[in-house]
Amino acid sequence: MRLSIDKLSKAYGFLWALRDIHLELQSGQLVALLGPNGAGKTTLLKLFAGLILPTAGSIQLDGATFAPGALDLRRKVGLLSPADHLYENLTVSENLRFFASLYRRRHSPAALVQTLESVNLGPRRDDYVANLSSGMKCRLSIAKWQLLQPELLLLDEPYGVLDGSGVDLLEGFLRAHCAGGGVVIMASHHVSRVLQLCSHALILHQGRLTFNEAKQQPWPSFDRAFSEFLPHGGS
Amino acid sequence: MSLLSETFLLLRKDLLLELRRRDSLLTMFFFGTLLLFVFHFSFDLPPDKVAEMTPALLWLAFLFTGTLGLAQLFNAERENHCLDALLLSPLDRGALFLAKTSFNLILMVLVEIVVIPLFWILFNLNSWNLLPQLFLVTFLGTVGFCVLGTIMAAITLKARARELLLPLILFPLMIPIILATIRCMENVLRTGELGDALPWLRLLLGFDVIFLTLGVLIFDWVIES
Amino acid sequence: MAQAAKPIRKSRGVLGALALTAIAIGLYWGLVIAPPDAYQGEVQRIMYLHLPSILTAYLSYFLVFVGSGMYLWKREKRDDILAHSAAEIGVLFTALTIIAGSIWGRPTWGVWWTWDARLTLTAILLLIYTGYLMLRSLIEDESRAASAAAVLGIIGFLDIPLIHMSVYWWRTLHQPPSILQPNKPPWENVHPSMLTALAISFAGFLLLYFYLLSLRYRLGEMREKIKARRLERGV
Amino acid sequence: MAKSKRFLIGGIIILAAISYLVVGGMKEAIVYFVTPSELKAKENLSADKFLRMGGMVVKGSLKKDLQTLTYHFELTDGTTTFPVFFKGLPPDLFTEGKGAVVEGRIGKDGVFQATTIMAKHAEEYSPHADGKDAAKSFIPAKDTSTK
Repeated sequence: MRLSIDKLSKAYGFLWALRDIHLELQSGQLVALLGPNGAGKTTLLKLFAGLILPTAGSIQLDGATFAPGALDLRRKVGLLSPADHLYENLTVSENLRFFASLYRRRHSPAALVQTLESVNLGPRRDDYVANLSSGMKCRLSIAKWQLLQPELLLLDEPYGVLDGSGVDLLEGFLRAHCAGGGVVIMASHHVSRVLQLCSHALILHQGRLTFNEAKQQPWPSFDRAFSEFLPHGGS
Repeated sequence: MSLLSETFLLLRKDLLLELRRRDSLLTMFFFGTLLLFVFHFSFDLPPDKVAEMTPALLWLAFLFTGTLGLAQLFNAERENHCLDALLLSPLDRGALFLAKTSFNLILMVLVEIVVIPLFWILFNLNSWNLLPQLFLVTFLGTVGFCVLGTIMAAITLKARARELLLPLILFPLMIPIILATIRCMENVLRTGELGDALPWLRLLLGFDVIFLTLGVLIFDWVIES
Repeated sequence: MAQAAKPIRKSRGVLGALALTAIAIGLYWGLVIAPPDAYQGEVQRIMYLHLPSILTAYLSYFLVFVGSGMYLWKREKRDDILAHSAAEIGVLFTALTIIAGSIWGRPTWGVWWTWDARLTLTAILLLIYTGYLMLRSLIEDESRAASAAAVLGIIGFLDIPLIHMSVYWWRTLHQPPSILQPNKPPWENVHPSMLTALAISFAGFLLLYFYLLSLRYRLGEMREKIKARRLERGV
Repeated sequence: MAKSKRFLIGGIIILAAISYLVVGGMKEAIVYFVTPSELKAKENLSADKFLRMGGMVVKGSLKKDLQTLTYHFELTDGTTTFPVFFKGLPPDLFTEGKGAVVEGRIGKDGVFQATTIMAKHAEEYSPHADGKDAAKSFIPAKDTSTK
């Protein structure tokens, strides 16, 4: 798995959401994507997921780019958006089964139940998603991507809705994912949590990538870069 | 083959959701019936005139109810950004087109199965024996409507005032279907068989095939930005 | 850049001057030199406006089709600008055709409008491409508007032969084509002096069309440039 | 299925459908109006069916009453003539020996009761009246091809 981003820019109308981003990521990296609101984090994740096309520049996954018809590439990328991308009027297990068939992942009913058990949704498997709390929807999303096994997993602010055990669950899943050769990019505002987890950090500021380094202990350059947009410094 | 299996998967999902909510089907059915009453009160037709105007009136009702269905076609995908979830997946976009087309087709056919006999009852028509042929012609016309309608519903998905815009761009393109279906129905009602209207039937078939194929080919560009 | 723009602007000026001259000569020939029609009298002179304008509109819709196809294929902004420009001017010329034809129809046929095949077809063309322009203006996201419009531009153009066929079977009062008849050269239909007036007038309309198109295209280009400039200054 | 293969197959289907329509469509064109012969040939004419009939106004057949604005005339396609009645204002170009299309229904007396008259002119334009005959466009193409 190799993600190469070159001169990536995205404009909405008269505004640059992202400008001139260069980035190389490899298997096993767990990347924290940090930055204030409006820095372009979600736009960047959507670009990586191939949901929107860049205004300029390119994104390559193992040498391939998103284009109409590039369906095999889509199998390799997952976007976990905590409360989104689930059908409200399908039950928990129907949602899972639907997406598993969509990605043509073979699964036994037992495996499905087991996955649901592992995120503590076993007893709720016949409830409509509409009746789940947002934390439970997030757990279901985790179960979904556990089942679909993308190589590149993108997460958009997953911490906000999860409780303590949910966070442990998520982090366990992400660590396992990277250990298995996958890449994780996670956008979050929970800086201290993410910093503990990640192996690599990116800071986006006003659409530009201002920081891109592997984690060190201690990390003065990160503290400097981070304090630039947050006067009160790394919390 | 994956095209068909994915189509079936999506269609089953849409039907399941419709079965649970029944939004589209109920509104379409009531609207179609309502139109029959509106026709009755606005035209005040004598019985002999009704037979002459049947094809136009029926097709008008189907056109409006069908547009109502098209406006709600992507509702399931709108909640929770589920369209993004589908676009994110390796789903064949042609399958999405086929599934949505057949979903709207099923809804419209269900409405037609109720509305056509109701029309016969309400307007006291006695040519019940012609209904099977009428259904066949109506079905071909409905296929054309759903095919083109699904493409247009998809391109207006992110537009402002899309419910208004959809018929504005769809109806002019639908002219061949409207004319051909009405001519075929007229002929069936008058002579009991297609006879003279055979070229129209051919046009109907040709239209269906051309735009169905085209839809599968270009839906990639239709649905992605 | 200013140096490159100058010769283009100059040749556009020449094009405009040529168009004006040709239209003036065409008008003079059509209104003064060409004889009145034996059957219809002076009214027939509207032909010199009516016929060139519909032929120009057809050309314009063909260009919309070409531009749309190219845009979907290559994703080049200029193809989209071409399609958009051609659609706007095509609508203008179609409206002109209908108005002129209507004025011609009242004294000759006895009706301003009848649901004849060619009249209906022309009206439908006007509706389709007005819808095209509305679609463009009602979608906020520019690249989305461009691809949606391109799809409509292609489907609309492919639908025209079918609409043509169906309204033709439905009814026709309009005379068969005078100029574009497969088995009969135009000079057998139209008196030579009239044909000359028609030809000059048509040439004038074509020149005018390309003049307008290049102006409208330039407008689209400038809009893009302004956008690019504002983007440059933005971040 | 590979993308290019799909486009190939799709293209072939579309082309086949179009050519099927073009070949089939040419054979049986349905027209805006019927000719007097076609009208006479139809046996079971329902009296209240809305029709359009086109033909030449027979020379000498036009009787008009400008007081009541009623017109009686006959339309011909060269072989058959059909009587027409009209009440109202016809277009300027409506005269004897020229083409016209009438809209209306056939009355019980076998006379075409026109509600609208439209003058039809040929696709030919010339300052001379010679050899120019609007009737040409009413006669089926195979008849004129022999000239």
